[in-house]
Amino acid sequence: MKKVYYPTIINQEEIAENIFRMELELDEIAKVALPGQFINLYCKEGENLLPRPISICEVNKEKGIVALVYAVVGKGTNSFSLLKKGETVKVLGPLGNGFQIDKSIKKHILIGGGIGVPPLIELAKHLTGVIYAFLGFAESPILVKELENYGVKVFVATDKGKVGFKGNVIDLLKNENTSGDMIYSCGPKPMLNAVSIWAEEMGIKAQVSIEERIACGIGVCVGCTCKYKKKEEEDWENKKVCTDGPVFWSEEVVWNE
Amino acid sequence: MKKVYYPTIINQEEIAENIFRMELELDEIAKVALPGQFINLYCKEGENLLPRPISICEVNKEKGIVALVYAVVGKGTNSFSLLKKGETVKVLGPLGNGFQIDKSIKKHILIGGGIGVPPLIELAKHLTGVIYAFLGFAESPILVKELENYGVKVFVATDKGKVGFKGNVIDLLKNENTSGDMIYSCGPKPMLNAVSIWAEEMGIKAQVSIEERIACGIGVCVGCTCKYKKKEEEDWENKKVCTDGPVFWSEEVVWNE
Amino acid sequence: MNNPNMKINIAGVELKNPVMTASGTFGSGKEYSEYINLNRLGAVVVKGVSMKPWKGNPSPRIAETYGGMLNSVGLQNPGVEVLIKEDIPFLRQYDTKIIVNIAGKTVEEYCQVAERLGETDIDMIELNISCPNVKEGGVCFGTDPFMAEHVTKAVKKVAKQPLIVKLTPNVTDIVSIAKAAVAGGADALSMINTLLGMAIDINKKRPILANIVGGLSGPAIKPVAVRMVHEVAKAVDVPIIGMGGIMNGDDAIEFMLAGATGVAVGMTNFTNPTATIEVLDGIEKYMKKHEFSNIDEIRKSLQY
Amino acid sequence: MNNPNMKINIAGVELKNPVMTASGTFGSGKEYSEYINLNRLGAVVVKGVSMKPWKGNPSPRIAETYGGMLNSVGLQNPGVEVLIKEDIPFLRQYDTKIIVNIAGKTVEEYCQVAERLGETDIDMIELNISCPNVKEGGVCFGTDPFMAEHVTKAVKKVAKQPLIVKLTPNVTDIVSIAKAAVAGGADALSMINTLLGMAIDINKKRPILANIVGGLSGPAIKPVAVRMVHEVAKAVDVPIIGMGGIMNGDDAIEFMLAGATGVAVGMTNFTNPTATIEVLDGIEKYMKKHEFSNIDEIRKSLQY
Ligand SMILES: Cc1cc2nc3c(=O)[nH]c(=O)nc-3n(C[C@H](O)[C@H](O)[C@H](O)COP(=O)(O)OP(=O)(O)OC[C@H]3O[C@@H](n4cnc5c(N)ncnc54)[C@H](O)[C@@H]3O)c2cc1C
Ligand SMILES: Cc1cc2nc3c(=O)[nH]c(=O)nc-3n(C[C@H](O)[C@H](O)[C@H](O)COP(=O)(O)OP(=O)(O)OC[C@H]3O[C@@H](n4cnc5c(N)ncnc54)[C@H](O)[C@@H]3O)c2cc1C
Ligand SMILES: Cc1cc2nc3c(=O)[nH]c(=O)nc-3n(C[C@H](O)[C@H](O)[C@H](O)COP(=O)(O)O)c2cc1C
Ligand SMILES: Cc1cc2nc3c(=O)[nH]c(=O)nc-3n(C[C@H](O)[C@H](O)[C@H](O)COP(=O)(O)O)c2cc1C
Ligand code: FES
Ligand code: FES
Repeated sequence: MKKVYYPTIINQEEIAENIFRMELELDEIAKVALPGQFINLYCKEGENLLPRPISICEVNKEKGIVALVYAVVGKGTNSFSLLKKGETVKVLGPLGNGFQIDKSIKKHILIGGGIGVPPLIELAKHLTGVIYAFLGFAESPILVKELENYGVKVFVATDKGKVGFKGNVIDLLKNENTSGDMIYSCGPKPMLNAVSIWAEEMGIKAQVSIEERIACGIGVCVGCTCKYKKKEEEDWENKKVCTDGPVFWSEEVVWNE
Repeated sequence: MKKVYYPTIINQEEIAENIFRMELELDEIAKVALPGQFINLYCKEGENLLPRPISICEVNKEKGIVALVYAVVGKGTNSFSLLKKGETVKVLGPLGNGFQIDKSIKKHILIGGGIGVPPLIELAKHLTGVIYAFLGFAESPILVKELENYGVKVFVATDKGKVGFKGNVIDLLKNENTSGDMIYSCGPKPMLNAVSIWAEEMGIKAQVSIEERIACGIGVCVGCTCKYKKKEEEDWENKKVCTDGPVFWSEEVVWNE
Repeated sequence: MNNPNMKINIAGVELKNPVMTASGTFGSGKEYSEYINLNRLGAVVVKGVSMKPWKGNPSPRIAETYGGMLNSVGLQNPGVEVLIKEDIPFLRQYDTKIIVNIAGKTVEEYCQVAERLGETDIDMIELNISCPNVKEGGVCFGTDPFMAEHVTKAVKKVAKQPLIVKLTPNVTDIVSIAKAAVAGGADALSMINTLLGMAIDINKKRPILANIVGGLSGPAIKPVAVRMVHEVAKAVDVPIIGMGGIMNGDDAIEFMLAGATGVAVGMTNFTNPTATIEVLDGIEKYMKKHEFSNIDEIRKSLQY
Repeated sequence: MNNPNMKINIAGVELKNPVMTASGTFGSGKEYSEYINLNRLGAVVVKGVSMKPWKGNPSPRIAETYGGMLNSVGLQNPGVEVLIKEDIPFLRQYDTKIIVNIAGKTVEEYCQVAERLGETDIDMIELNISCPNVKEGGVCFGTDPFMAEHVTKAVKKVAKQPLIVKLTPNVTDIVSIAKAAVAGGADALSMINTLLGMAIDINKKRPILANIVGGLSGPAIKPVAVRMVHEVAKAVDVPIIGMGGIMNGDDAIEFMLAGATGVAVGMTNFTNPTATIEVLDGIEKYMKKHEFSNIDEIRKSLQY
């Protein structure tokens, strides 16, 4: 039987302004998690009952550790940031389908926007061949070193060019004359949409990890839908971000929302 | 201006099964609190928004400490019991009117039932003359030593007679042929009603501290009413437990509810 | 003390205990069967189903609120044929009753679904009258006694299984709607559906839900639900299935004391996948503590 | 950036800012004047007052619920004469508007209170139509468009001050009641009053409130309140004072985006005596951050 976990926080650290890295003692999930999967993190009971979906940033199978990296953007993430080492949290997972990994692919392009970067770390560990990462941030980059540690060649863009390239990640991709065999992308929807357009232009297949508001996280409530093209039809159907995704093929997503 | 306090818990201890003593660093309240007054203790925001009224058990003016003794009976008191030394709580107070203290009175009878005993401690410190205390409990007495430390002669009754007299506190009073000049009483309403009847029989004036559900605690919401006899009329009026009480003259309370 | 008798009877159907799932919050049970033993449930109430597939509303469909949530799923469902082909056979593997919640935009559509289900072995039908009546300008069937009675009567006529009518709380007088449903032939009532609510993202200055408004569920609404169950239980003779913010056994007991025969767990499934089992265990514990040997006694024991 | 203009205008009365107190949750201001500076409030809305003193309901009158509370105070008040003698002179010491909430069991009684208040210098009257109409078998005035219009019209006729009508949310169609109140002459609307609810003590097996049912307030009801304000704001032209679970500036902004001109803080006063000031400061902070120079712009800026 699957179950809810109450892991202990073994580390919590503010790695950049309002961005935290939390390590959980969570052997069961560390053992089986795939890159691109997420967990439901719950607030203490009270005002905020719904789970916060957070991507698995990295796992350590041997030590049984799951690392998350999250931005404080609202009440839930703020409450997580106040938790201290030794306290426990309520977790459901691993949830969703991760990135598809094809061993025959040799040149990988990771594209991350802001707080979409975390799942790319675990992904990089699973890929073989050459890996490029193009990361876009508003101001301060995160997790660059971590990616480089896994042999990834990282390019950074920031809105005002304070660090790296000045502009967005698509401009950066074009600027670098990037090419490759598969795109893996995570970030805000407008960025994913732009990635999707660029990928089509370039004729590269792209996987995009999409965010939507979650209630159950296990495919029950039909709350987290994303419009998906039906094969060989003009029509579309609803896919569930939590169980059909969060990773989808960019060419099959209906972007014009 | 009055304000809400966020004192630090400097001690928290389970003094009997499900009964806790909490000490708060609360100079402002310690300085001014009178015996019989209470404070509003708030839960962490979330499910339980209303305050829990808790009597001031004892204050240490010099050290600026307020001590509370409370029973875990529901969600709020349970959440308080989980708080640890060093954590803070939200407090409003001191609230209500305490016991009336008349220096000319020489023989005092304190009557406490269960978790009604705590306010009698601070009261005992303020009384001069001979003080008797008659305390009734379901099973295990609390705060007996504390009262004795202030020179109170304590008599205990328990329902099954495991400790002290077997029976209720009224039986105990009668059994001891108690007499005196003023009664100060705190406990469940049926006990207070019985005290009121006994006091009338004995011709002793009695002050009773009455419990009612509290929303504001400062006399605004009119939620905590207690029926009170109108002087020289057959009619009654509503008094507020939080600001007119919690201590009332037993002869003026309308008991038949 | 012996284990208390927790069996309940709704319109001739015996449930092993009063704990059910609220429609739309349990899918058709497959996902939660990985977390709990479905055999322990009194009944599984399947998500709302219509004749043809419905696409529902655009995303976002979920908004969190204080002690609750809004949803604007809009009754997305793959249609009754998929339910019959995939979900019913799955649930039939378990020793629990199957109640199918049905949706429609016209009286005819409701009837078609009920008729089609009559050819199956499901145990009961739950008629969700919170849907908009397209022929009456989109007014919700369940907000008007006349329409409520009319649709109940029409479905009752064609239904092979006992009929539960599920009431919406967004009405001035829930008793009049309850009586209308009973007059129309309802064998039982379930209540409450969600309260109509709205939430706004003040930074984006937009409603959070693409549909603007949605249905409020969760513990925030429990006092309204308990009040309505209490009012209706005094006014009608059919059994009531109570729901709205049930998180644990104590909450369920509150509904039973208010007059409910059965109870259903909704939103709490999302926050706690094993909630139904905890509710069941909690009810049993309460019965033992308060020396109830029979679950029906609870319903009759409220004092004033 | 300059300080934003927070002045609002309701029926010709200018308030220095949109923050008010919800009737019945602030007494007549005396108690809270020890915690906050009343001069900072847009208006103080005084507790409901009737012609003669009312004793209200028996205790217990308060029950806590998840993210909210029930009250069954039953409009206990010492009558309009005491209000005029004690409370108004007290409030007049402050530079804030005085709005008096009035209660009645008959149309005549409402009118008497309004007439009597006409002899005073209070700034506005708020007509609480959630009271039961004793002549109509106790049906709440505010649940029927006809009665709502009738009582509004009658009070408007005798009122010397602008008239706010306060709506109850316990209705199927809040817009129809709002329109009826406006047709009856309401200069403004305030909403929402409490939702009818109930809570049961499962150990004592009794309703917690002596009155059995009570009014639900607090953050739990905010989504219902926001939805209703939004619906009504689209349908009527008079200003709306929004309330229901406001705890901070963000909540207040949500009501304004939904269409409210003013906002009122209710139950939160109990849990946080300085809540009104925090709401005010929160609104100002939001305006600066989002570059609103004028409070009225907020109300017009919801996008879909
Ligand atoms: C599959 C998936 C993976 C994610 N991984 C990460 C990650 O690794 N790191 C990270 O910082 N963030 C991640 N997010 C976004 C994260 O879930 C939200 O930032 C978070 O839920 C905000 O919660 P809050 O209480 O702080 O904000 P609030 O605005 O107070 O939340 C209110 C409600 O809205 C929901 N919500 C708000 N923003 C989002 C959002 N962007 N996506 C989904 N739900 C939202 C919340 O879950 C909650 O129910 C992920 C989202 C998804 C769907
Ligand atoms: C003036 C006064 C002084 C008190 N002093 C003490 C004391 O010194 N020690 C102590 O242990 N208890 C005292 N009580 C009782 C104490 O307030 C309740 O036991 C407590 O509020 C229960 O909260 P809960 O969340 O644990 O229970 P729950 O039942 O979960 O509370 C639900 C709601 O009911 C209210 N409530 C429940 N029981 C009572 C009650 N008996 N009186 C008032 N409100 C209640 C709670 O405040 C809360 O709003 C006092 C009560 C009053 C009125
Ligand atoms: C996501 C979601 C979907 C729902 N779908 C349905 C449905 O299809 N049919 C129905 O009658 N009720 C539906 N409901 C209402 C629930 O069955 C239940 O009546 C309501 O949520 C109150 O219970 P709760 O507070 O325990 O969730 C839905 C509720 C939620 C939260
Ligand atoms: C204890 C209490 C007393 C109230 N008394 C009145 C009243 O006299 N007149 C009135 O119109 N509304 C009254 N209300 C309703 C509030 O003014 C307000 O409309 C409602 O509580 C919703 O706001 P809130 O959620 O911020 O409390 C009362 C509410 C409470 C909690
Ligand atoms: S969150 Fe419930 S189906 Fe995806
Ligand atoms: S608790 Fe509000 S008046 Fe006493």
